[in-house]
Amino acid sequence: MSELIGSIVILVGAFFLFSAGVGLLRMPDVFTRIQAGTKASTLGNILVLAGLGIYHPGWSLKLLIIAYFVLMTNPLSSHALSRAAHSIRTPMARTTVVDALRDENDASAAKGSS
Amino acid sequence: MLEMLILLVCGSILVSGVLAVMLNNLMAAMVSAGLASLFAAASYVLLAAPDVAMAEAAIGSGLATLIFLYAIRKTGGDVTDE
Amino acid sequence: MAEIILQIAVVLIFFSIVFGVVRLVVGRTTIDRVVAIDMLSVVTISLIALYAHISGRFVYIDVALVYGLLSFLAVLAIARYLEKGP
Amino acid sequence: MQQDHETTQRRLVGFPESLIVLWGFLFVVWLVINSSVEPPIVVIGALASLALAAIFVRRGDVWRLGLTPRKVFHFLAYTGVFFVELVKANIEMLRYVYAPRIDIRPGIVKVKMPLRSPIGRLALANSIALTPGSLVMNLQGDALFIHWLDVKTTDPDEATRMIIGPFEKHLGAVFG
Repeated sequence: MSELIGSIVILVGAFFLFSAGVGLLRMPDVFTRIQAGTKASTLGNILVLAGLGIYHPGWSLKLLIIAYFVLMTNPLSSHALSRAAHSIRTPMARTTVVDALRDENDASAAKGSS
Repeated sequence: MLEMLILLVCGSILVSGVLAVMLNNLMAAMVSAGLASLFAAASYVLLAAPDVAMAEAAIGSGLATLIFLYAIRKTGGDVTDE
Repeated sequence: MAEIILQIAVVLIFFSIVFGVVRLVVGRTTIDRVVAIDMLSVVTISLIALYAHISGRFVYIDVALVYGLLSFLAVLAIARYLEKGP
Repeated sequence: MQQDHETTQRRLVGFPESLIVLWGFLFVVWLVINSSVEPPIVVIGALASLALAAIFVRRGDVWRLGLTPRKVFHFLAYTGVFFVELVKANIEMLRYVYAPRIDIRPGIVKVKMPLRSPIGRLALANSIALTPGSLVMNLQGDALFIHWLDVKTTDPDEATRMIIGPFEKHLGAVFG
Protein backbone atom coordinates (compact mmCIF):
# COMPACT_ATOMS: atom_id res chain seq x y z
CA MET A 1 0.00 0.00 0.00
CA SER A 2 2.78 2.43 0.91
CA GLU A 3 4.42 1.66 -2.43
CA LEU A 4 1.31 2.82 -4.30
CA ILE A 5 0.98 6.04 -2.27
CA GLY A 6 4.66 6.85 -2.68
CA SER A 7 4.63 6.30 -6.41
CA ILE A 8 1.53 8.47 -6.85
CA VAL A 9 3.19 11.31 -4.88
CA ILE A 10 6.28 10.94 -7.08
CA LEU A 11 4.07 11.10 -10.19
CA VAL A 12 2.44 14.34 -9.03
CA GLY A 13 5.89 15.81 -8.37
CA ALA A 14 7.10 14.79 -11.82
CA PHE A 15 4.03 16.44 -13.32
CA PHE A 16 4.94 19.70 -11.58
CA LEU A 17 8.51 19.43 -12.91
CA PHE A 18 7.07 18.89 -16.40
CA SER A 19 4.88 21.97 -16.10
CA ALA A 20 7.95 23.95 -14.98
CA GLY A 21 9.54 23.02 -18.29
CA VAL A 22 6.40 23.99 -20.22
CA GLY A 23 6.24 27.31 -18.39
CA LEU A 24 9.89 27.99 -19.14
CA LEU A 25 9.12 27.46 -22.82
CA ARG A 26 5.82 29.33 -23.12
CA MET A 27 6.00 32.42 -20.93
CA PRO A 28 6.53 35.77 -22.70
CA ASP A 29 9.44 37.47 -20.90
CA VAL A 30 12.30 36.84 -18.46
CA PHE A 31 10.53 37.67 -15.20
CA THR A 32 7.51 35.45 -15.84
CA ARG A 33 9.87 32.65 -16.86
CA ILE A 34 11.73 33.01 -13.58
CA GLN A 35 8.46 32.78 -11.68
CA ALA A 36 7.18 29.71 -13.54
CA GLY A 37 10.50 27.88 -13.33
CA THR A 38 11.16 28.57 -9.66
CA LYS A 39 7.76 27.84 -8.14
CA ALA A 40 6.79 24.73 -10.03
CA SER A 41 10.24 23.14 -9.80
CA THR A 42 10.46 23.77 -6.04
CA LEU A 43 7.13 22.08 -5.29
CA GLY A 44 7.90 19.27 -7.74
CA ASN A 45 11.24 18.57 -6.10
CA ILE A 46 9.71 18.55 -2.61
CA LEU A 47 6.97 16.14 -3.72
CA VAL A 48 9.46 13.74 -5.36
CA LEU A 49 11.58 13.71 -2.19
CA ALA A 50 8.46 13.18 -0.05
CA GLY A 51 7.44 10.22 -2.19
CA LEU A 52 10.88 8.70 -1.77
CA GLY A 53 10.54 9.25 1.98
CA ILE A 54 7.28 7.28 1.96
CA TYR A 55 9.05 4.44 0.16
CA HIS A 56 12.08 4.31 2.45
CA PRO A 57 11.44 5.79 5.92
CA GLY A 58 15.11 5.21 6.82
CA TRP A 59 16.27 7.79 4.26
CA SER A 60 13.92 10.52 5.35
CA LEU A 61 16.36 12.62 7.44
CA LYS A 62 18.78 13.14 4.58
CA LEU A 63 15.92 13.77 2.15
CA LEU A 64 14.64 16.39 4.59
CA ILE A 65 18.03 18.14 4.52
CA ILE A 66 17.99 18.21 0.69
CA ALA A 67 14.44 19.61 0.68
CA TYR A 68 15.50 22.26 3.19
CA PHE A 69 18.46 23.32 1.04
CA VAL A 70 16.31 23.61 -2.07
CA LEU A 71 13.62 25.50 -0.20
CA MET A 72 16.19 28.01 1.10
CA THR A 73 18.35 28.49 -1.98
CA ASN A 74 15.86 28.49 -4.85
CA PRO A 75 14.02 31.73 -3.90
CA LEU A 76 17.39 33.39 -3.26
CA SER A 77 18.74 32.60 -6.70
CA SER A 78 15.48 33.64 -8.38
CA HIS A 79 15.57 36.93 -6.48
CA ALA A 80 19.19 37.64 -7.48
CA LEU A 81 18.47 36.75 -11.11
CA SER A 82 15.42 38.99 -11.36
CA ARG A 83 17.28 41.88 -9.76
CA ALA A 84 20.16 41.49 -12.21
CA ALA A 85 17.72 41.30 -15.12
CA HIS A 86 16.02 44.49 -14.02
CA SER A 87 19.26 46.37 -13.44
CA ILE A 88 20.61 45.63 -16.92
CA ARG A 89 17.25 46.75 -18.36
CA THR A 90 16.05 43.52 -19.92
CA PRO A 91 12.91 44.28 -21.94
CA MET A 92 9.65 43.30 -20.28
CA ALA A 93 6.56 41.87 -21.95
CA ARG A 94 4.32 44.12 -23.99
CA THR A 95 1.35 43.64 -21.67
CA THR A 96 3.19 45.03 -18.63
CA VAL A 97 0.99 47.49 -16.75
CA VAL A 98 3.16 49.22 -14.17
CA ASP A 99 6.85 49.38 -13.22
CA ALA A 100 7.18 51.08 -9.84
CA LEU A 101 10.87 50.26 -9.41
CA ARG A 102 11.93 52.07 -12.59
CA ASP A 103 9.76 55.06 -11.61
CA GLU A 104 11.42 55.15 -8.21
CA ASN A 105 14.93 54.93 -9.65
CA ASP A 106 14.20 57.67 -12.21
CA ALA A 107 12.78 59.92 -9.49
CA SER A 108 15.81 59.50 -7.23
CA ALA A 109 18.20 60.07 -10.16
CA ALA A 110 16.38 63.30 -11.10
CA LYS A 111 16.51 64.48 -7.49
CA GLY A 112 20.22 63.71 -7.26
CA SER A 113 21.13 65.56 -10.43
CA SER A 114 19.16 68.75 -9.77
CA MET B 1 14.33 2.93 -19.64
CA LEU B 2 17.91 3.33 -18.39
CA GLU B 3 19.29 3.37 -21.93
CA MET B 4 16.82 6.11 -22.83
CA LEU B 5 17.93 8.25 -19.87
CA ILE B 6 21.63 7.76 -20.67
CA LEU B 7 20.99 8.71 -24.30
CA LEU B 8 19.13 11.85 -23.25
CA VAL B 9 21.81 12.96 -20.81
CA CYS B 10 24.66 12.30 -23.27
CA GLY B 11 22.76 14.13 -26.02
CA SER B 12 22.35 17.10 -23.66
CA ILE B 13 26.12 17.08 -23.00
CA LEU B 14 26.66 17.21 -26.76
CA VAL B 15 24.18 20.06 -27.30
CA SER B 16 25.56 22.23 -24.50
CA GLY B 17 29.16 21.54 -25.50
CA VAL B 18 28.53 22.57 -29.11
CA LEU B 19 26.67 25.63 -27.85
CA ALA B 20 29.61 26.60 -25.62
CA VAL B 21 31.86 26.62 -28.68
CA MET B 22 29.46 28.37 -31.04
CA LEU B 23 28.18 31.24 -28.89
CA ASN B 24 29.69 34.71 -29.23
CA ASN B 25 28.69 35.99 -25.80
CA LEU B 26 31.30 34.96 -23.22
CA MET B 27 28.86 34.73 -20.30
CA ALA B 28 26.45 32.54 -22.25
CA ALA B 29 29.29 30.28 -23.35
CA MET B 30 30.42 29.93 -19.74
CA VAL B 31 26.89 29.02 -18.64
CA SER B 32 26.72 26.35 -21.35
CA ALA B 33 30.06 24.88 -20.26
CA GLY B 34 28.79 24.67 -16.69
CA LEU B 35 25.66 22.91 -17.93
CA ALA B 36 27.76 20.39 -19.86
CA SER B 37 29.64 19.53 -16.67
CA LEU B 38 26.34 19.28 -14.76
CA PHE B 39 25.00 16.71 -17.21
CA ALA B 40 28.33 14.88 -17.12
CA ALA B 41 27.91 14.45 -13.37
CA ALA B 42 24.36 13.12 -13.92
CA SER B 43 25.66 10.60 -16.48
CA TYR B 44 28.32 9.40 -14.01
CA VAL B 45 25.54 8.68 -11.50
CA LEU B 46 23.58 6.76 -14.14
CA LEU B 47 26.72 4.74 -14.95
CA ALA B 48 27.12 3.76 -11.25
CA ALA B 49 30.12 5.89 -10.23
CA PRO B 50 28.86 8.18 -7.44
CA ASP B 51 32.28 9.28 -6.15
CA VAL B 52 33.40 10.53 -9.55
CA ALA B 53 30.03 12.25 -9.90
CA MET B 54 30.50 14.05 -6.59
CA ALA B 55 33.94 15.33 -7.62
CA GLU B 56 32.62 16.40 -11.02
CA ALA B 57 29.70 18.27 -9.46
CA ALA B 58 31.97 20.05 -6.99
CA ILE B 59 34.74 21.00 -9.38
CA GLY B 60 33.12 21.30 -12.78
CA SER B 61 29.81 22.88 -11.94
CA GLY B 62 30.83 25.01 -8.98
CA LEU B 63 34.50 25.84 -8.93
CA ALA B 64 35.30 26.04 -12.65
CA THR B 65 32.42 28.46 -13.24
CA LEU B 66 33.71 30.75 -10.49
CA ILE B 67 37.26 30.66 -11.90
CA PHE B 68 35.99 31.45 -15.40
CA LEU B 69 34.00 34.33 -13.95
CA TYR B 70 37.10 35.67 -12.20
CA ALA B 71 39.11 35.43 -15.43
CA ILE B 72 36.45 37.27 -17.44
CA ARG B 73 36.33 40.00 -14.81
CA LYS B 74 40.14 40.32 -14.81
CA THR B 75 40.46 40.61 -18.59
CA GLY B 76 37.39 42.81 -18.84
CA GLY B 77 36.71 41.82 -22.41
CA ASP B 78 33.11 40.79 -22.91
CA VAL B 79 31.84 40.38 -26.46
CA THR B 80 28.09 40.74 -26.84
CA ASP B 81 26.15 39.25 -29.69
CA GLU B 82 23.49 40.94 -31.84
CA MET C 1 1.40 -1.08 -10.72
CA ALA C 2 3.92 1.04 -8.82
CA GLU C 3 6.60 0.24 -11.41
CA ILE C 4 4.44 1.55 -14.25
CA ILE C 5 3.69 4.77 -12.37
CA LEU C 6 7.40 5.29 -11.73
CA GLN C 7 8.15 4.81 -15.42
CA ILE C 8 5.55 7.46 -16.33
CA ALA C 9 7.22 9.82 -13.82
CA VAL C 10 10.65 9.23 -15.38
CA VAL C 11 9.22 9.99 -18.84
CA LEU C 12 7.74 13.27 -17.55
CA ILE C 13 11.11 14.29 -16.07
CA PHE C 14 12.71 13.34 -19.42
CA PHE C 15 10.49 15.81 -21.28
CA SER C 16 11.16 18.48 -18.67
CA ILE C 17 14.91 18.17 -19.36
CA VAL C 18 14.21 18.37 -23.10
CA PHE C 19 12.26 21.62 -22.65
CA GLY C 20 15.04 23.11 -20.52
CA VAL C 21 17.66 22.32 -23.17
CA VAL C 22 15.42 23.86 -25.85
CA ARG C 23 15.19 27.05 -23.80
CA LEU C 24 18.98 27.00 -23.43
CA VAL C 25 19.44 26.80 -27.20
CA VAL C 26 16.71 29.30 -28.15
CA GLY C 27 17.06 31.81 -25.29
CA ARG C 28 17.57 35.36 -26.48
CA THR C 29 19.41 36.86 -23.51
CA THR C 30 21.97 35.48 -21.07
CA ILE C 31 19.48 35.68 -18.20
CA ASP C 32 17.21 33.25 -20.06
CA ARG C 33 20.02 30.72 -20.23
CA VAL C 34 20.85 31.15 -16.54
CA VAL C 35 17.18 30.57 -15.64
CA ALA C 36 17.29 27.40 -17.72
CA ILE C 37 20.40 26.16 -15.85
CA ASP C 38 18.74 26.95 -12.51
CA MET C 39 15.63 24.94 -13.39
CA LEU C 40 17.69 22.09 -14.87
CA SER C 41 19.79 21.72 -11.73
CA VAL C 42 16.67 21.28 -9.58
CA VAL C 43 15.26 18.77 -12.08
CA THR C 44 18.55 16.88 -12.05
CA ILE C 45 18.52 16.69 -8.24
CA SER C 46 15.09 15.05 -8.45
CA LEU C 47 16.28 12.70 -11.18
CA ILE C 48 19.32 11.55 -9.17
CA ALA C 49 17.21 11.00 -6.04
CA LEU C 50 14.69 8.99 -8.08
CA TYR C 51 17.48 6.93 -9.62
CA ALA C 52 18.81 6.20 -6.13
CA HIS C 53 15.44 4.58 -5.43
CA ILE C 54 15.28 2.70 -8.74
CA SER C 55 18.74 1.19 -8.32
CA GLY C 56 18.27 0.80 -4.56
CA ARG C 57 21.59 2.35 -3.47
CA PHE C 58 21.63 4.92 -0.70
CA VAL C 59 25.00 6.41 -1.71
CA TYR C 60 23.56 8.33 -4.66
CA ILE C 61 21.63 10.63 -2.34
CA ASP C 62 24.97 12.22 -1.35
CA VAL C 63 25.52 13.31 -4.95
CA ALA C 64 22.14 15.07 -4.93
CA LEU C 65 23.14 16.82 -1.70
CA VAL C 66 26.45 18.12 -3.10
CA TYR C 67 24.65 19.19 -6.25
CA GLY C 68 22.01 21.19 -4.44
CA LEU C 69 24.66 23.15 -2.58
CA LEU C 70 27.01 23.96 -5.44
CA SER C 71 24.76 24.77 -8.40
CA PHE C 72 23.23 27.54 -6.30
CA LEU C 73 26.65 29.14 -5.78
CA ALA C 74 27.38 29.33 -9.51
CA VAL C 75 23.98 30.89 -10.30
CA LEU C 76 24.38 33.46 -7.53
CA ALA C 77 27.87 34.44 -8.69
CA ILE C 78 26.71 34.89 -12.29
CA ALA C 79 23.79 37.06 -11.14
CA ARG C 80 26.04 39.28 -9.03
CA TYR C 81 28.47 39.65 -11.92
CA LEU C 82 25.73 40.62 -14.39
CA GLU C 83 24.32 43.15 -11.96
CA LYS C 84 27.62 44.92 -11.27
CA GLY C 85 28.59 45.01 -14.93
CA PRO C 86 31.94 43.98 -16.43
CA MET D 1 39.31 53.99 22.73
CA GLN D 2 36.21 54.40 24.86
CA GLN D 3 33.97 54.10 21.83
CA ASP D 4 35.74 50.99 20.65
CA HIS D 5 35.18 49.36 24.02
CA GLU D 6 31.47 50.18 23.85
CA THR D 7 30.99 48.64 20.43
CA THR D 8 32.67 45.43 21.60
CA GLN D 9 30.35 45.37 24.59
CA ARG D 10 27.25 45.79 22.46
CA ARG D 11 28.35 43.14 20.02
CA LEU D 12 28.82 40.58 22.77
CA VAL D 13 25.36 41.03 24.34
CA GLY D 14 23.52 37.75 23.92
CA PHE D 15 26.68 36.04 22.80
CA PRO D 16 26.23 32.64 24.56
CA GLU D 17 22.61 32.18 23.53
CA SER D 18 23.11 32.82 19.83
CA LEU D 19 26.29 30.73 19.94
CA ILE D 20 24.33 27.78 21.35
CA VAL D 21 21.54 28.18 18.77
CA LEU D 22 23.93 28.23 15.82
CA TRP D 23 26.12 25.47 17.27
CA GLY D 24 23.15 23.14 17.76
CA PHE D 25 21.87 23.82 14.24
CA LEU D 26 25.23 23.12 12.56
CA PHE D 27 25.83 20.04 14.71
CA VAL D 28 22.45 18.51 13.80
CA VAL D 29 23.13 19.11 10.10
CA TRP D 30 26.55 17.43 10.45
CA LEU D 31 25.09 14.39 12.21
CA VAL D 32 22.35 13.94 9.61
CA ILE D 33 24.77 14.22 6.70
CA ASN D 34 27.17 11.68 8.22
CA SER D 35 24.29 9.46 9.47
CA SER D 36 26.40 7.69 12.10
CA VAL D 37 27.07 8.21 15.82
CA GLU D 38 30.57 6.78 16.19
CA PRO D 39 32.71 8.69 18.73
CA PRO D 40 35.37 10.19 16.37
CA ILE D 41 32.75 11.59 14.00
CA VAL D 42 30.75 13.12 16.85
CA VAL D 43 33.84 14.71 18.44
CA ILE D 44 35.13 16.15 15.15
CA GLY D 45 31.67 17.47 14.30
CA ALA D 46 31.28 19.14 17.69
CA LEU D 47 34.67 20.87 17.42
CA ALA D 48 34.22 22.01 13.81
CA SER D 49 30.69 23.33 14.33
CA LEU D 50 31.78 25.13 17.51
CA ALA D 51 34.59 26.84 15.61
CA LEU D 52 32.27 27.85 12.74
CA ALA D 53 29.62 29.13 15.15
CA ALA D 54 32.18 31.16 17.12
CA ILE D 55 33.42 32.75 13.89
CA PHE D 56 30.02 33.65 12.47
CA VAL D 57 28.28 34.75 15.67
CA ARG D 58 30.67 37.68 16.07
CA ARG D 59 29.21 39.38 13.00
CA GLY D 60 26.16 41.16 14.35
CA ASP D 61 23.26 39.78 16.35
CA VAL D 62 21.46 37.99 13.53
CA TRP D 63 21.13 34.73 15.40
CA ARG D 64 19.68 36.12 18.62
CA LEU D 65 16.21 34.65 18.52
CA GLY D 66 15.11 34.43 22.15
CA LEU D 67 13.23 31.16 21.99
CA THR D 68 9.95 30.91 23.92
CA PRO D 69 7.08 28.40 23.57
CA ARG D 70 4.84 31.07 22.03
CA LYS D 71 7.38 31.72 19.28
CA VAL D 72 7.68 28.00 18.57
CA PHE D 73 3.89 27.71 18.26
CA HIS D 74 3.71 30.67 15.88
CA PHE D 75 6.56 29.23 13.82
CA LEU D 76 4.68 25.93 13.41
CA ALA D 77 1.52 27.81 12.40
CA TYR D 78 3.59 29.80 9.89
CA THR D 79 4.93 26.57 8.39
CA GLY D 80 1.39 25.28 7.86
CA VAL D 81 0.24 28.54 6.26
CA PHE D 82 3.34 28.53 4.07
CA PHE D 83 2.73 25.07 2.63
CA VAL D 84 -0.94 25.83 1.92
CA GLU D 85 0.09 29.00 0.08
CA LEU D 86 2.77 27.06 -1.85
CA VAL D 87 0.24 24.53 -3.16
CA LYS D 88 -2.21 27.33 -4.03
CA ALA D 89 0.54 29.18 -5.90
CA ASN D 90 1.38 26.14 -7.96
CA ILE D 91 -2.23 25.42 -8.90
CA GLU D 92 -2.58 29.02 -10.04
CA MET D 93 0.67 28.67 -12.00
CA LEU D 94 -0.69 25.55 -13.72
CA ARG D 95 -3.76 27.54 -14.76
CA TYR D 96 -1.58 30.21 -16.36
CA VAL D 97 0.81 27.76 -18.01
CA TYR D 98 -1.74 25.43 -19.61
CA ALA D 99 -4.16 28.14 -20.78
CA PRO D 100 -4.48 28.03 -24.57
CA ARG D 101 -3.55 31.70 -24.80
CA ILE D 102 -1.48 33.23 -22.01
CA ASP D 103 -3.48 36.22 -20.82
CA ILE D 104 -1.57 37.94 -18.00
CA ARG D 105 -0.82 41.53 -17.07
CA PRO D 106 2.51 41.52 -15.19
CA GLY D 107 3.91 44.52 -13.40
CA ILE D 108 6.11 45.70 -10.55
CA VAL D 109 4.34 47.13 -7.49
CA LYS D 110 5.62 48.68 -4.28
CA VAL D 111 4.58 47.40 -0.85
CA LYS D 112 5.60 48.23 2.72
CA MET D 113 7.89 45.97 4.79
CA PRO D 114 6.50 45.48 8.31
CA LEU D 115 9.44 43.59 9.88
CA ARG D 116 12.66 44.92 11.41
CA SER D 117 15.06 42.06 12.13
CA PRO D 118 17.28 40.79 9.27
CA ILE D 119 16.37 37.12 9.58
CA GLY D 120 12.67 37.98 9.66
CA ARG D 121 13.09 39.98 6.47
CA LEU D 122 14.87 37.02 4.86
CA ALA D 123 12.05 34.66 5.84
CA LEU D 124 9.37 37.04 4.55
CA ALA D 125 11.16 37.59 1.23
CA ASN D 126 11.62 33.85 0.72
CA SER D 127 7.97 33.19 1.47
CA ILE D 128 6.83 35.91 -0.92
CA ALA D 129 8.95 34.39 -3.68
CA LEU D 130 7.05 31.11 -3.34
CA THR D 131 3.46 32.39 -3.02
CA PRO D 132 0.92 33.07 -5.77
CA GLY D 133 2.41 35.01 -8.65
CA SER D 134 4.80 37.28 -6.76
CA LEU D 135 8.57 37.68 -6.65
CA VAL D 136 10.66 40.06 -4.56
CA MET D 137 12.92 42.21 -6.72
CA ASN D 138 14.47 44.87 -4.53
CA LEU D 139 14.44 46.27 -1.02
CA GLN D 140 15.06 49.98 -0.49
CA GLY D 141 14.64 51.16 3.08
CA ASP D 142 11.16 50.03 4.11
CA ALA D 143 9.80 49.53 0.60
CA LEU D 144 9.68 46.16 -1.11
CA PHE D 145 9.37 46.03 -4.90
CA ILE D 146 7.47 42.97 -6.05
CA HIS D 147 6.99 41.59 -9.54
CA TRP D 148 3.35 40.51 -9.68
CA LEU D 149 2.18 38.13 -12.37
CA ASP D 150 -1.37 39.48 -12.55
CA VAL D 151 -1.64 43.02 -11.23
CA LYS D 152 -4.97 43.63 -9.51
CA THR D 153 -4.22 46.96 -7.84
CA THR D 154 -1.43 49.54 -7.85
CA ASP D 155 -2.21 51.17 -4.51
CA PRO D 156 0.61 50.35 -2.00
CA ASP D 157 -1.66 49.72 1.02
CA GLU D 158 -4.06 47.47 -0.88
CA ALA D 159 -1.16 45.54 -2.42
CA THR D 160 0.44 45.12 1.01
CA ARG D 161 -2.76 43.65 2.38
CA MET D 162 -3.19 41.29 -0.56
CA ILE D 163 0.39 39.96 -0.80
CA ILE D 164 1.83 39.72 2.70
CA GLY D 165 -1.46 39.47 4.61
CA PRO D 166 -1.30 35.71 5.33
CA PHE D 167 2.23 35.74 6.78
CA GLU D 168 2.40 39.02 8.62
CA LYS D 169 0.78 37.91 11.88
CA HIS D 170 2.86 34.78 12.53
CA LEU D 171 6.18 36.17 11.32
CA GLY D 172 5.65 39.34 13.34
CA ALA D 173 5.09 37.21 16.44
CA VAL D 174 8.20 35.11 15.82
CA PHE D 175 10.80 37.60 14.63
CA GLY D 176 9.42 40.99 15.61
